Amino acid sequence: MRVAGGLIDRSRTVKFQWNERWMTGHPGDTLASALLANDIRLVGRSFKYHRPRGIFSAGAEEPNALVELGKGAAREPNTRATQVELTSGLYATSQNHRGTLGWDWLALNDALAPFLSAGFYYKTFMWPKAFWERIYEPTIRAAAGLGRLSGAPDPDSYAHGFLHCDLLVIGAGSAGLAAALAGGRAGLRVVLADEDFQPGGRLNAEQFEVDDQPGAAWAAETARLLAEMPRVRVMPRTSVFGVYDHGTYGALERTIGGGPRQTLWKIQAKRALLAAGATERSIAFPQNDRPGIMLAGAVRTYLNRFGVAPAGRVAVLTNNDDGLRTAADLRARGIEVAATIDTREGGAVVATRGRQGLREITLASGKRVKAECLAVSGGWSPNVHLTCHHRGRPVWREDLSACVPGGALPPGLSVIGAAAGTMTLAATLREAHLAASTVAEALGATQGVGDPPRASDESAAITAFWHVKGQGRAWVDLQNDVTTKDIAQSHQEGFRAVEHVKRYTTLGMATDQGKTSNVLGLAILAEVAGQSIEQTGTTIFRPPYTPVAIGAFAGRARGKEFRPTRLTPSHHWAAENGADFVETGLWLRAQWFRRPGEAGWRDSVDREVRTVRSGVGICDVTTLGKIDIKGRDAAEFLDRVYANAFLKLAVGKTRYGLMLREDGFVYDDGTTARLGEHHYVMTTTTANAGLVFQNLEFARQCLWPDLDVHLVSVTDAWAQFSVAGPRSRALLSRVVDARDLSNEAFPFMACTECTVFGGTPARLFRISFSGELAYEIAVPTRFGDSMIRALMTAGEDLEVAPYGTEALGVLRIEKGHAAGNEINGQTTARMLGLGGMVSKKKSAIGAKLSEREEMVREDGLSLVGLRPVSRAVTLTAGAHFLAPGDPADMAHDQGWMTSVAYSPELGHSIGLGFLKRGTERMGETVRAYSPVRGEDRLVEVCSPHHIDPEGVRQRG
Amino acid sequence: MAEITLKPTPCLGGVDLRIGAIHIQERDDLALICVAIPQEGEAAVADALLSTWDLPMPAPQRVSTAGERSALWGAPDQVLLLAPRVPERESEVAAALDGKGYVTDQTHAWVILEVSGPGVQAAFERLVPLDLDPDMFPAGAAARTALEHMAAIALRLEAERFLLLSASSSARSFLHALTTTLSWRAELSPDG
Amino acid sequence: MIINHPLLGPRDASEFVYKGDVALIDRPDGMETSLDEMHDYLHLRDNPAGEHQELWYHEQGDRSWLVVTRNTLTHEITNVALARDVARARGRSR
Amino acid sequence: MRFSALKILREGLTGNRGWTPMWREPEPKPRYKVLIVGGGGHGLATAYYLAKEFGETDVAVLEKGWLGSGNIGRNTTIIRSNYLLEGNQPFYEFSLQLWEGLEQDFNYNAMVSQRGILNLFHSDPQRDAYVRRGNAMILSGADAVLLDQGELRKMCPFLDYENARFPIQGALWQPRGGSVRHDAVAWGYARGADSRGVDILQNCEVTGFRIESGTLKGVETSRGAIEADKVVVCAAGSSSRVMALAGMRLPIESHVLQAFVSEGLKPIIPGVITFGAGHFYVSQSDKGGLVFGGDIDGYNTYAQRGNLPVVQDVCEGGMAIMPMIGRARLLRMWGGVMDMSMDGSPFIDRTHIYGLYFNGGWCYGGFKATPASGFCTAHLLATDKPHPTATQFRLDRFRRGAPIDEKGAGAQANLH
Ligand SMILES: Cc1cc2nc3c(=O)[nH]c(=O)nc-3n(C[C@H](O)[C@H](O)[C@H](O)COP(=O)(O)OP(=O)(O)OC[C@H]3O[C@@H](n4cnc5c(N)ncnc54)[C@H](O)[C@@H]3O)c2cc1C
Ligand SMILES: NC(=O)c1ccc[n+]([C@@H]2O[C@H](COP(=O)([O-])OP(=O)(O)OC[C@H]3O[C@@H](n4cnc5c(N)ncnc54)[C@H](O)[C@@H]3O)[C@@H](O)[C@H]2O)c1
Ligand SMILES: Cc1cc2nc3c(=O)[nH]c(=O)nc-3n(C[C@H](O)[C@H](O)[C@H](O)COP(=O)(O)O)c2cc1C
Ligand SMILES: [Zn+2]
Repeated sequence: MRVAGGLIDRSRTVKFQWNERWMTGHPGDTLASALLANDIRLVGRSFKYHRPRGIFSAGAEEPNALVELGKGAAREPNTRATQVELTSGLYATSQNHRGTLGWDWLALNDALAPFLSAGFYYKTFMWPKAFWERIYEPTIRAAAGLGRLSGAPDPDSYAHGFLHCDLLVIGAGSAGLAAALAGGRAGLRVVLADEDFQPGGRLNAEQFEVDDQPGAAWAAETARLLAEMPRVRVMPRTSVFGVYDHGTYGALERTIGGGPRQTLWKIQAKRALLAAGATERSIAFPQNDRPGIMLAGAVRTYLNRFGVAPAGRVAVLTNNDDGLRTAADLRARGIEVAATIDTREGGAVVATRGRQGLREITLASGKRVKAECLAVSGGWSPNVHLTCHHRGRPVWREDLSACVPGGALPPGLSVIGAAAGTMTLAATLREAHLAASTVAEALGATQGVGDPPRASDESAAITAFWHVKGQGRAWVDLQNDVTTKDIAQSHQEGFRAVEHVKRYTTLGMATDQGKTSNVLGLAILAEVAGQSIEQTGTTIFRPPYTPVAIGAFAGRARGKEFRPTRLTPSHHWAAENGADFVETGLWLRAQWFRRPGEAGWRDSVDREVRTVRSGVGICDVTTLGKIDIKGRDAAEFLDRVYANAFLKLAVGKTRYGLMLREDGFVYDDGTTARLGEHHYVMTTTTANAGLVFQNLEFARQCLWPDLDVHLVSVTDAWAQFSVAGPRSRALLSRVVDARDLSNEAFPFMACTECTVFGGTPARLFRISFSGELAYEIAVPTRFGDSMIRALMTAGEDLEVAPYGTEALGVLRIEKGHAAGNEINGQTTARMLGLGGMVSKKKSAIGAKLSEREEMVREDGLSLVGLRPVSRAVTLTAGAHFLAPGDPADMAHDQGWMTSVAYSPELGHSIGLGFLKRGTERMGETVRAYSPVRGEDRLVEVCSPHHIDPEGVRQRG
Repeated sequence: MAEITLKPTPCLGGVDLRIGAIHIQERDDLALICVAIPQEGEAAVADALLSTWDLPMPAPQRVSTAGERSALWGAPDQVLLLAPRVPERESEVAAALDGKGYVTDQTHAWVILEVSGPGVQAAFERLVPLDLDPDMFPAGAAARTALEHMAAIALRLEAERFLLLSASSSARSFLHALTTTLSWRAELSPDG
Repeated sequence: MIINHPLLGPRDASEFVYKGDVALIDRPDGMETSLDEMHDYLHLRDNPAGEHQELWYHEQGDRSWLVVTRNTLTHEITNVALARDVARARGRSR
Repeated sequence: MRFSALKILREGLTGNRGWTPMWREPEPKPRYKVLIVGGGGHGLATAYYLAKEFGETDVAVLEKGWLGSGNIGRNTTIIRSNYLLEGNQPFYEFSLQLWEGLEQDFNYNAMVSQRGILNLFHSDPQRDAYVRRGNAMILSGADAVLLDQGELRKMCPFLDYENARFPIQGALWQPRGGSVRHDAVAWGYARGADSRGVDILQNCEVTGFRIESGTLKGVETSRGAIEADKVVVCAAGSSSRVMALAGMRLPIESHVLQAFVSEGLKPIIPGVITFGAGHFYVSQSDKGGLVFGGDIDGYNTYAQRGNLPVVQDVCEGGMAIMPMIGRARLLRMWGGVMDMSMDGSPFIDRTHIYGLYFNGGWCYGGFKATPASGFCTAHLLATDKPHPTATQFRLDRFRRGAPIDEKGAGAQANLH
């Protein structure tokens, strides 16, 4: 219910829906405060027992009030109502119940609780064996889980951002504000981030004064001052979720008013101050989980910040002075305090009543007290999380009954305020001011930092008190339903290490990561084990501090923008001319060009292949990696990185190069052309372009740093076309300016720089992948579109036609050229029949290790051609070879089919494959067995050069 | 075939658009020539640049400018020259260097966009990983980096005027990343 | 992770490609190298828990190979040098 | 103590007071026949099978922390036998068969859940490679099904078939693949070994080896020296560190692999799904969390934690194939230190030191191997011969030129 005061804007009303009911709140409310204002107490169900639950806290630590926010594709499960800023039209529903929130069938689990104790599932569901996947597990799964994903693509967008600063201040409570102020005054570049939409932290929740103003007013004023400083950036709604290496912090900003839904910032900070405050924890007592049982500090937050009282009658249970403030603040607002129970005076709560909302508590004395809310304070735990992200462990401080940051903190990070265990205000402000001044000094700032804000210290005395023994279950982890008994049982069963207890009981593994329960759990374990909390240790904190949407981590890299798309220079022309495109790495390439009347892709491909074999075809081969290699030692360099000899390649000549990895396996292949005395251009496969470049750089900088050789990637600089087929010379003669292309003047493997179409610079290579008379011609990229059009016009009477990657594949399979399917990183030169190319006269990369015994076995695999015994049959790749009559098992496996194609020239299906002792087995029949495709064919082993084995055509 | 001549097509069709207060323009008028410096040849190359065009060798991450020519630091043994595009630019540079450096025309490997207007630096926070604070990255600074999985060079001309370079083949994806960023900026801060 | 490039200053490690132990610079060149030497060079690693000198390639930058001295327990980086200089210092030349 | 529904019923009715420790906490004896260094999955499974299958119970497992604190306790729990190469496939198939009978075998419910694993393919060459692999699986007695896009759609309607940058064409499906409750595997093996007499010594770090003229005599530990006839090192990510104590350098680098879990969600993903054009794989735990991962960070480390670029890369992969997870929140991220070998495949072998054995090089795939690795290591220790399914996991295979390189990435550890 609403009471007076608070930081909400009562002049305006915000309408929202809760479980299909319209309600109202005010700007400045959270969903949780608005629900409490509307007297909603039951908001959710627990994970395991489906116990009725209410709002427990007022922040990131909330274990109970998880809701589904929004509808349709925008539905966001597991959202903490305590952190949702109330906006007009907000739609929220409760989750994790079968039936209604009030009547949840799965609450049956609660009745079965004695049989569902820690780890029960490890001990049963084993019989009968087949029932696990079919019955037990589906049942368990359906009951487990919390909220529901929509199943539809997330409709929103997410950004990544990059910030750089001198000082990152995490948390804008009293500590963070004071630190940012000092840092800002010193002239540092400061980022101040707080996950709340309202700066101020606990100052907004308390009745403290700073600099003689109400704390909340001071906070608002300070935030405004900071926002006006040009080098300070105040980031509300921004949670710093992780500390990564070398001063990198991950932060998530919820944007409002347009732009991406959230921005994931990578903040690079020279120094950081963690001012994350502390989180209150509960006390374990019987039935301590009912709606209405809340953290005492949260009750103050609702009262002082939101002007909401959780109930008309509130009892307070505390082990420290801070809890007593709740009683005082309640009284000040005229709320009845039904009882103030101080464990330091022997007080305790031993039982509670009220299934869907607290009605009554029983005190240790046996006295029953009517109350709809019980405010509990078991003490405060500093928010040390981020200090542990480099796997440091906090240390126990007996005087505070809390863990404080300890050990080696992430370099550059210091801690101030309640997060550091400084639990009182004046001390916090001084500490924060000093810390920021120290940073300023260390970073060489010269401007003055001013004086620290003034305040007085409140009392914060505490005497540890963890749990009330008694009848009934006492909850430690509210969300995962871990009780004190579970912890004891875990210990009893041998799970004694704190990390074992966590994993066996699931303590602290829920969406709140045990923010309110971990320390309590530790204390109880210590008690059971009869050891100190220090000896017990803590579990490790991991990022993120609060859960972060997966979409935010992905940013905009999704859908078609998952990775950049590279287009070939002839892309637009191809699209206009019926091309279907295929992804090859990041490139989109024309796969084939449909023509009217062609029934399917095979028609188009067959036609394109025939065009190349009988006329002239053009294919955009820009995607092949191209590297300009220059320098006095370029030849020597090439000779070391290629397995075959390169020293003697003449200017104007091109050579096929075989590149091995240092381990002797084939890495890549391509041609390298010598265009000038000190100038070569190397081509690589499309897939390996980047890797080869990197390896060449390694060789040049690290292996032979004094060779004069220079590499420039020119893949994107040249639009390159293969012009292939018997009529290619005729076509190119019309294209290339003033150059004799006759076989004598420009023979197979010749290359030159030239011009085309009256002056456009070009590179011309006479190389052939198709086995036909063929050339590759390159022009500067921006001329590529014009070039393809010009080539088509120039070759119109020659019936020139474009061909795509599929025809390219057919052509090379017909010729027995290895490509990606064969050169997959597991292939030796020997397997490809290229063993002879590996020069024994030099120690080129890979040469030595290519000689290892298992790689030169006589009975190894070798590349062969295959054709179906029954020619009408279609071959498919991936089939394994077996000798006819052998059993189909691994022991009799003889190789596999790497590539297949339909050869229009031969009129049947052909293949390439690796076969044991393949070269010796020409003419033999083997089985091509492909059970996943349901195929079993007889194939005949033949030369991989299905067409023109002597290579006459390409030289003609 | 004398009747056919080839015409260059700008990578992004000469894109020229405004998003909010920010202006994006394809700079298809620039040439980019890479000069590799031979072993022990740095002084000679520096000499040639200075004597021919008055261009000092740029320091790492910096650009030196003389008239309409600029030199960008590319790598320990590489300088990139940026100048108005004319067909003979590569041979001009080669002639000036006269064998003292290895010259490769990289004009066509890159697309160049000029992005300017109030709030550019702020908008780039959601795109460019570099620290663009004017103290760190003043006018005349240039750096290579990657953004949205694409290689890029960012060059600052003025406080709120940048050149962004990226691979010509993925120019469309690059533009998409840029325009999305700028529209977010426009939504979040309509006045720049 | 941030690598303080000796020429370019601090850069995010995501701009780099990692190769491994700096010992990969010490390739046993030459015809007389034995199979065993080559095998050990390529395959065996100290893989220390502590200080590690390693090769990183600034792919999205100036394409320099760097030698980074980094602690494999804490990730602390204590030195970054151009690999070319390191290679020369280790006696490599042409 | 035998576990059953009946036992739970009885205990539930009597206040759960009768449960006893799953394992003893014994003091180290001065001498054992066999010492196993590393109380992870492989060490514990080795102990279990040594005792159960080979009758050897004079065994201790030495674990430097708490049992299961290594990679067994932090992996993404995928089991499968969808390997390609003959050095691997029969071994992983053997392992899968052991998984299938495991719970009944050790009377502990490790929740072996064979809900299938899907490897998506996005191009024709990739499909061909999967066909080859699927056939290899069938040839070694495993199951494999090639799904086209239509069949896949029925199983996973939520994948992005329309707008994906790399179109989802289909999948290679292994119906018998799935996931297992990882911690329970360690606990189940530990309990099974302990009850047969094996000593499990936690907080017992091996700090040195006693080797005399090429023969192993025992180990030094943080709890004193222990003698033994045979010692096998199953230290996963710490392999190099431990073997260095015996003067050995390994073809292994230690790298971090990160993993992630989302907040709990109602069931939405069947089985395991693996992206074929990026780094992302996912399954849903019994509790409802999406458990997912991707590539290693790629630099040598022993730090059990990684950095943001890989987190982003993995989530990008997730969004690329299933954009419905955009609003699911990542709850926790962690890392484990991987023993990345030079070909991506493991070792189960003797060393040149008599009595010293090595099990390692499991990379990011050793969880599924746990039962077979334990069995085969036990076999090797007990018989001094490799188990028939593990004959190629030899330390000298690089010298011989016989790497088992599934990816074809060559001798660079972080590429596997
Ligand atoms: C994030 C992640 C995801 C993974 N996902 C999968 C997956 O989906 N499927 C799959 O098959 N595999 C997966 N793996 C790999 C798998 O977890 C490991 O390969 C496997 O667990 C390694 O074997 P282990 O269980 O014996 O190792 P560990 O559990 O690491 O055991 C080694 C033990 O040795 C101990 N030790 C080390 N040094 C010493 C010493 N000096 N003295 C005593 N003890 C010592 C360690 O403390 C540790 O407990 C994943 C790994 C990670 C990290
Ligand atoms: N008596 C006690 O036991 C006790 C306990 C806690 C706080 N306090 C009071 O609070 C004062 C301390 O103030 P303080 O500034 O240290 O804490 P605070 O709680 O006032 O402020 C912490 C702020 O950090 C934010 N935050 C936490 N983690 C964050 C993250 N990862 N990313 C972004 N923002 C994050 C929170 O939203 C909050 O606004 C004390 O001096 C005392 O007056 C007292
Ligand atoms: C399959 C699997 C599921 C997990 N599910 C959860 C979970 O639901 N909640 C949680 O907090 N942690 C979960 N974790 C992570 C563990 O809490 C822990 O981070 C991980 O085992 C690594 O250990 P460490 O963080 O202690 O180093 C899960 C881990 C695995 C391997
Ligand atoms: Zn990204």
